[in-house]
Amino acid sequence: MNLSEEKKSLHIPAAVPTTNKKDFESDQDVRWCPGCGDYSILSQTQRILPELGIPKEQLVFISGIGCSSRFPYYMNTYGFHTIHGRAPAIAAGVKATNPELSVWVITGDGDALSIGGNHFLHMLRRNLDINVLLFNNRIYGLTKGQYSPTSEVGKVTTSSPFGSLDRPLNPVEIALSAGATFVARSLDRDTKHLQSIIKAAHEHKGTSFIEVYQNCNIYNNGAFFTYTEKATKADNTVVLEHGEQLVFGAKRDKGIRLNGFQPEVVYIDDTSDTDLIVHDQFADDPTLAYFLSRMTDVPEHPLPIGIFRSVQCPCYEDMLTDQVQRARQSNGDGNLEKLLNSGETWVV
Amino acid sequence: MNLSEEKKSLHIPAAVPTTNKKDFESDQDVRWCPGCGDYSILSQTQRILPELGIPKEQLVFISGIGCSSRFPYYMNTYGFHTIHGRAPAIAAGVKATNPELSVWVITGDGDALSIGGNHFLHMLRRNLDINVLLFNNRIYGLTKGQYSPTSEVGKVTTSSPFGSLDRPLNPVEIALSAGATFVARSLDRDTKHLQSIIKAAHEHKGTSFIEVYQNCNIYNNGAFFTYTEKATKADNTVVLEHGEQLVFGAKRDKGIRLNGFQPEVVYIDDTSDTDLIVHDQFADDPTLAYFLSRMTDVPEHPLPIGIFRSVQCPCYEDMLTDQVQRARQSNGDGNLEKLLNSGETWVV
Amino acid sequence: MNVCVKRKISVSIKVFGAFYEEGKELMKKQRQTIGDATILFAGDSGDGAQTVGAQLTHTSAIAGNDVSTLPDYPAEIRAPAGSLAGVSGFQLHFSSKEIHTPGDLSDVLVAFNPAALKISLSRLKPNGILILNLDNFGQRNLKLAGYNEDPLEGEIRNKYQVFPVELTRLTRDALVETNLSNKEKELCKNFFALGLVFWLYNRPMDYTLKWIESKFASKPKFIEANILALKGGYAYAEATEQIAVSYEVESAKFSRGTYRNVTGNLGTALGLIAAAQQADLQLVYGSYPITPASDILHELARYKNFGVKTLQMEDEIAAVCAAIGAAFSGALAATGTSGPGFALKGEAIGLAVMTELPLVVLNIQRAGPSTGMPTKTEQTDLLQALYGRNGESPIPVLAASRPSDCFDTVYEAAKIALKYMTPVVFLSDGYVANGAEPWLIPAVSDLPTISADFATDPDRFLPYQRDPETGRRPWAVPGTVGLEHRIGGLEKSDLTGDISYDPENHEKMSYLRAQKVANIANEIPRTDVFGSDSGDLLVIGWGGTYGALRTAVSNQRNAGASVSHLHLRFLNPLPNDLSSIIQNFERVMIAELNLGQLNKIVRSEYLVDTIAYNKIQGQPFQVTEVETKIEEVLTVEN
Amino acid sequence: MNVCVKRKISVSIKVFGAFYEEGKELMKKQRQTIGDATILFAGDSGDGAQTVGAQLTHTSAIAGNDVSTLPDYPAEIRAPAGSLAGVSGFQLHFSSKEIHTPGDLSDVLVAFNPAALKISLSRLKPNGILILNLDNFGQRNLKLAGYNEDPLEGEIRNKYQVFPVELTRLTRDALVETNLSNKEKELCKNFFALGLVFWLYNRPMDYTLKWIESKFASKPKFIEANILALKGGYAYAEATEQIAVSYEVESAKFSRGTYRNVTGNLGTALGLIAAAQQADLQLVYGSYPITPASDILHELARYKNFGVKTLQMEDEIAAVCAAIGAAFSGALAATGTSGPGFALKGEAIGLAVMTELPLVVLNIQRAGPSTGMPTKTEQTDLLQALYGRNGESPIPVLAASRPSDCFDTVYEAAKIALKYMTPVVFLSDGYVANGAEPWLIPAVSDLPTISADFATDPDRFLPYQRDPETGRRPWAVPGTVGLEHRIGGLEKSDLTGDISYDPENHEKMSYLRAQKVANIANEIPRTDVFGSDSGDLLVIGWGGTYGALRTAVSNQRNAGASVSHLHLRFLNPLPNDLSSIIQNFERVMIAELNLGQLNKIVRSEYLVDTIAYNKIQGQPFQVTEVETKIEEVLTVEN
Ligand SMILES: Cc1ncc(C[n+]2csc(CCOP(=O)(O)OP(=O)(O)O)c2C)c(N)n1
Ligand SMILES: Cc1ncc(C[n+]2csc(CCOP(=O)(O)OP(=O)(O)O)c2C)c(N)n1
Ligand code: SF4
Ligand code: SF4
Ligand SMILES: [Mg+2]
Ligand SMILES: [Mg+2]
Repeated sequence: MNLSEEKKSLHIPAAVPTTNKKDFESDQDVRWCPGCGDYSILSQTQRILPELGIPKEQLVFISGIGCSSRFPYYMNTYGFHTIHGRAPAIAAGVKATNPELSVWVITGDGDALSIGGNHFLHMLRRNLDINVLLFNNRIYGLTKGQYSPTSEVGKVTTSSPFGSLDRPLNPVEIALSAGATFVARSLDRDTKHLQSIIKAAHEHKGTSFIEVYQNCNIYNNGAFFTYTEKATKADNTVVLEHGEQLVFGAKRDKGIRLNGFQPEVVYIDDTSDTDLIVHDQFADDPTLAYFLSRMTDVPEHPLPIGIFRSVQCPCYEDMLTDQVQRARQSNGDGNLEKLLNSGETWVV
Repeated sequence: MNLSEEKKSLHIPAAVPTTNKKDFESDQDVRWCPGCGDYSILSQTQRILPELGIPKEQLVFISGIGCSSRFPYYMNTYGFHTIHGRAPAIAAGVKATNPELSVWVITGDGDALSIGGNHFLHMLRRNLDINVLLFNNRIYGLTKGQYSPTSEVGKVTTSSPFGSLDRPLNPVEIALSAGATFVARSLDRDTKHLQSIIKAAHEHKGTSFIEVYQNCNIYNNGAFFTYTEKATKADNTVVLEHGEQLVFGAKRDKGIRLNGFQPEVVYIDDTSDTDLIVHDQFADDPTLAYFLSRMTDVPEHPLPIGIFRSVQCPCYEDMLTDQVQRARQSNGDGNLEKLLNSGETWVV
Repeated sequence: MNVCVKRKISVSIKVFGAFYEEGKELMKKQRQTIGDATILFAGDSGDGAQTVGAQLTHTSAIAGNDVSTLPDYPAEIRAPAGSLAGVSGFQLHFSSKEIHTPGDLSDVLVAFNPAALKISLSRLKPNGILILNLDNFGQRNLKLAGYNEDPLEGEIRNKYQVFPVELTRLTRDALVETNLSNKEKELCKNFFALGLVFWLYNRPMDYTLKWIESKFASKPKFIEANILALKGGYAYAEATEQIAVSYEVESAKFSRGTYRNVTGNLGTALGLIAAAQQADLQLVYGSYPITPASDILHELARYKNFGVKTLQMEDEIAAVCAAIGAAFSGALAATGTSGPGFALKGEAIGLAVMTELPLVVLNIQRAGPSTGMPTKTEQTDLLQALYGRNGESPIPVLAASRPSDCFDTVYEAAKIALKYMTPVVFLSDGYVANGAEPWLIPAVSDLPTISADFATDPDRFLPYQRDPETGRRPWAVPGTVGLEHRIGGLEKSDLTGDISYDPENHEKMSYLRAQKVANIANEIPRTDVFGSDSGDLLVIGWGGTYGALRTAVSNQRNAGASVSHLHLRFLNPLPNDLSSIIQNFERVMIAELNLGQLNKIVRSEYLVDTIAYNKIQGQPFQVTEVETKIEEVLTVEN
Repeated sequence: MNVCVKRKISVSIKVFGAFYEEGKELMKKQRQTIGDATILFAGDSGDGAQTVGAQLTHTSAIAGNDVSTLPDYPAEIRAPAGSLAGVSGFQLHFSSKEIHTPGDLSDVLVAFNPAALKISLSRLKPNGILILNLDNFGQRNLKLAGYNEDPLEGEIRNKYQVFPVELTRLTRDALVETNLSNKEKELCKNFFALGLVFWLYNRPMDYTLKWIESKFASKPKFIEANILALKGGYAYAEATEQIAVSYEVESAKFSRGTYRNVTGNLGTALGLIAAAQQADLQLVYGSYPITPASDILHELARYKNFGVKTLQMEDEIAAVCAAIGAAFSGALAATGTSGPGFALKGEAIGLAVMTELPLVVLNIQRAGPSTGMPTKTEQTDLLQALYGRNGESPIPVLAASRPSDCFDTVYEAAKIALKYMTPVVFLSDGYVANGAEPWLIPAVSDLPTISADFATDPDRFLPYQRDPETGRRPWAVPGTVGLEHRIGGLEKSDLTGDISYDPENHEKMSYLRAQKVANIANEIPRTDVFGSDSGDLLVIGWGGTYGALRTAVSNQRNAGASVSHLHLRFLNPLPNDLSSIIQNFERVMIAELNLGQLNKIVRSEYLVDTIAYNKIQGQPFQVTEVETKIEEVLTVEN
């Protein structure tokens, strides 16, 4: 009797069969530009999924429109390539209907923060247990390279030949302001980090938001190379780890200290005392997270990557289910005959 | 020769004729429920306008849909009662077309943060020189009392008989995250304060955002009484004044101190030393403003009213005008004949 | 000056009580039996016209009359007391025969203040009964209503039977022994007025007495007070010399069964719940409040014990998208709104067309364009429902014809959505939504079967393989083992559902989508023509004009005219037999509350030179105006 | 195996140069004069088919031919090299006569790889010239294209004149003396191919030589390289025995004047700028990128020195709203998008209808429904343009018929918007937008006058008082002393513009708004019928089908058929004379790239039993298929 037969005979429910990356690859040709950062994000997702142990029929990937939003076609799971900006609302409908599903929203900087900005805010405040990956390439890729809401001021593109005028939005900051319960940032080119963040997002109960810096090698090549490439990465990023001091640098010789409400970079050596900021991703108050989010694209400060915030808060769908159950308890299971005959009736 | 005749004869341009409140009142009957907080906000606006010295033909009030959005009808200025949630976008078109105009957006919590949330964000990040008054009554007034994006969790309304599930948005926090350059809060019932904030908003160059707590005595009566009524106001609000310590209380015996990233209320007496937070509305970094914004509806903390943030930053319409001028300088004034005949042409 | 009127009548409630209880003996006044009556209560929003209107409706319905109502709320914002903008009206028509409209003009107008008089007088029949609250006819109120002179001094007394009543004072007097404040006492004056009307139409008070008891259970002092006011009004009517005649409206002949009053919005909500229950599905309703659709959200939100999930979303786009997500996940999904909100949903409805998901979209029409007149009724969204999306995106469209028809129509819409895997538009309008009438409650066992046919078999599963009969694609919901697949808004390959830019495939899919909707015509029962199957004139209508058209045609037929009435529930596809029916008539008139939308479709479809009869005033048709039009058309014809 | 082909031709550029320079002497090959030619370049996105297509277009236009082009981009995302999804095509038709289409089938197909061959071969005429880059026909590429066997081994050689050319190697060889890397050299192979085609059609190289110089000014090494490749290709064609015949297409007879090539989107952008300049207004364009409309935004963004302000907004709703704000403030306001974005703008367009503000709304249609096939063309938004809003909200709709017509049509749309104070929809489509053809540049002094008539006089100013002739209301912009007033989406009182819920007023205003749009029919010049004014068949079209319909009808007339062609620019209102024209024909056929949208309107309007001729494949009509249809109809007819 082999193990699985034994299990059956003992009536132990069969564990979810172990899966591998291939199981999550659909039969569709992947159609991004060669070299696009989207490939890596897809791969990291497919690589980490087997570890999460979710049966693939329980997985739903929902996207809007954009290069990034092609993602669901490449996943051998349920998928919905919806319309521009609306994936969060569709995902809310999916999750509210069936809270058992593992729901993932795939979006771009234009999809989530331009046309979809409002749904993005409201998704976060509702805190359904959904995981959101925002592929931020700071450009509209699919429509051939116009500036996006995360593009830097002065960006010269087809639609802004004299430079764009709109100040960029910071996705992490916006997410925090909407009350997001899990907010993180990772990089297309840091495969291990990205995998670990995806995993943490999945494990978080509530809406988990991940901003992924993604290279669009066609329309915005190298936008993040300072943060992703070997030569510059260590000195220009700081990896947030809960309970750890904010230390960074190729030689890990720099740290971040609080100066009033301002961050200050200080050099450290083994002997120096450590009034460095200690990261607390579980802090109830988001002020620290805000403070860290502001260290984005400030030349003197390293870019934080990792989990800014991760707090527990009831999920919309759980409260909804709870209301349904309580209503059933107090009013009894819905009886259609009774309902139709409620109110003032008379017989003829 | 009286003074004004003298001015004329000296060819000094006649100053804007002084106006009074009546000049800004239109001939339309004001149609809010008796007792509605909207009346006061209208009055304070009409009272302070004469002080601002803007000729009334230069004034444009633009609103969406909601009780509050009826406002423009009552102003004897140019006015546009648009569609639900879209006033910010229409205002952007107005201001970009004619930067000379003094443009005011009037909106409600539903109008600005529900259907209009995205336009609200993008208006703020563009930083056109527009003044925005958000009448926050934490309810949908016009449609008869459903919960709004600023309603507290668990609110029982017609559309949420078992209590609402969505966590509220904090308008001040959202505005800060969108990069708003002027962010303030005032109260319908604090007439002087409201007037002073409206004036400051006008004087600020860039998008000025004011959240006004407004009582809807029909559907959400008393939502803000703790902050507006004599008995409780002093102990439950702290008035932000630039350069001043955060001191409050009927006896002005309480202050706010920083504890890590958390606010802490401390009792003070004349002799105690003062490590209280000093308000800096001009701080470049918004962390302090965020920190203050978080003191909203926290039972132990007073509610900040006043100006959270006020920083200088180029306005969209100025940069646009500048691009137009520079284009004219470098390419010459547009010549239609030349334009049509540009590119490769041939003669038959 | 009419002395009889201004003479102060001082009566104590004790006396009234005695009058009432011994009423049968004392009744010496004339009593007249009539076929039907129309009553209009009008006053400030605070006057309680809606409340007593509803009481009279229920009472009449329970007394066996057919009833039809028309509430008329003031424009959105609560206007100052006494102003024209603040007038709220409630019109009720009850009858001993089957009726279809709340009546054109009313027999009785109860005007609580001058503004109400000003607004509503034109809706009172010549020589009708006009009851006024004299206490409100002071200078201030007259001015607010725009009267320069006291209207009671003028022509009015020649044209109507005017009964000015000191409603406020009399109510206070009737309540003198309660320990309510004066203000509180005055709140009860609507029940005093109701008492008057009850006497006038010889209505039993039991229903209202019970209602008052349960309504004010938590404020017992108001139970007593309102009962005193009601009985006081009744007794006053009996006592005063002003009112000489009372009327009797006998029971109507109804089909046997249990009845209740239902508004269109309530019927719509119940129909959705019933469909979900019968199909054994969750009902998920995504919505964003908007007049006059909000009440459906409010109603549905109450039924969590039926597993109904209402999602109040951030806007109409999110609302329809949440519903699409729910449809994808296996719920009976619906979204509801009114015209401007429907305009916003167009793009997403297109997604539901492309992904072929079942979805019911409610559009409770109001007067447009743009914000228009939100509280007024209109039928101007038919073409929007048909064409308000990019690309060729065919959608079935059904319209409810009256409050009691909403249940069946929305139930049918849901059935079609599930059977054909398609979004379906359900049209109602402000008039139907807020109007009320008796509804014969169906037995659950009599409801048509609805089923949700989920795909479960992974063997040769193809997401876009169609059922040969209906043209539906399979409904394979997330969570089903082995059916993992991807859908989206890009054109799909036939069978596989993979993205396809192939020209022939696109053409094929376009026709398949069109054919699927066309197939629904097979669902439509034989079209019912009221009147003869052929003749001089066929009046075609749809939606909320049913009552006025049916009554007008019926009246005209009784008067000998060769006219019939056909009312469409299905606007897309049109019934298969419509073409042949039309051919049997000399002329076809299409009557709509718009500038001729169905008219365009019928002309294009059947190449028939129709007469377009349109009204676009934010108001329903009146029976008399329809009759006049029919006469006019038939005269020209002959 | 064809030995002649696989024989390696080794030539050095020196030799080529000699050949070329002494070309005139050496030209011994046959030369044939033909009327027109159609060339299709197809390859991977990176192969530069679009670039050389454009070069051949300009060269032919300057040489005096009439030209028409059809670029065909791959679906949105850049697919892997060599894949079917990544194929990009550019088709050019040039002629010695006036032409209207880029040609159905091509005389020459240049296929840069097997995928391009697979996708495009069906568009090559029987016995047409097929030039292949043999170097790309390795196993890997064949497999990517889905060929199991080498297609060159099969039937193909019997059906076409196949010229496999080692384009890559020959280009490398031609560039051997440059110091480019191999990869860089290969980039020039499209110019080698162009050289081949230049020789084939005896085209002058001057234009392209100049273009290369200016284009690569900053990368001089590519100037030399591309010139060498171009001349190399030319010389190779001359030298090789493969190609025996070259062709001559003589100049076409054009109206006198200055010409340039214009795409539809460029013409649209220029038309808007011209209208604003002539009206002495700022042009404010609110937009959100979307295929195929984005290029208009890109183009307009370049003209800040004309005071053009482009506002890239956060979505389509914000884009139209910004434009409405601009219109309110006195700019010539426009907003542009494609179908799905247009669906989102419906509610706001309704606001512009109610507030009667001048606004041009561009909808560059693409294949739907939903996201559909974004890069493909279609005419499926006509009904959406007419009816995609709540309420009765009439709007004029104009459609451009070809790239060179966009300028005039959008100019007229702007003129109407300003003259009538109304939003106007301008329809174009992917085919018109991306296609290019010669455009006779108008003299600015010949442009119709446009004026912005601002109200300035406070005396008796009423915001909704209408001009008796046009029905327009005054345009009173903020900043004007004494004209302070309020507008909005609620129904307006006639004259004053105050909010009004009055039933009669609403009806009046509804008719006034409808009448204003109907009045625009007075602007429409006499409708031009191509062919006879009466006959057996009238083909009616609109928008981008102009060329195919005109050519087909012209061909059929030449063949003796009694058929005429009428092409509508105005879809709403329709021209006054359309009714009488239609009556002069036995049959009317309405040809559209949809399932019959104009057809519905014409049937409803004129009660004529039209023939609907529809194609919905994301592709334009082909002349031959239209001809076949005409023949079929006329046969049935007789
Ligand atoms: C309603 C609508 N408007 C516009 C578009 C065109 N559009 C498609 S994707 C996109 C932006 C894509 O940018 P982003 O979200 O950053 O995705 P990326 O392509 O960069 O991954 C736009 C404007 C559309 N498809 N639908
Ligand atoms: C497109 C659209 N959707 C919905 C509505 C209905 N509606 C009008 S105002 C409003 C919300 C009003 O709330 P808020 O903005 O807070 O204003 P308040 O009335 O409280 O001042 C809603 C849902 C509408 N007019 N248009
Ligand atoms: S355009 Fe940019 S984002 Fe889109 S697939 Fe190509 S590289 Fe990636
Ligand atoms: S409903 Fe509320 S917000 Fe609206 S007017 Fe009345 S009191 Fe004011
Ligand atoms: Mg992007
Ligand atoms: Mg509100």
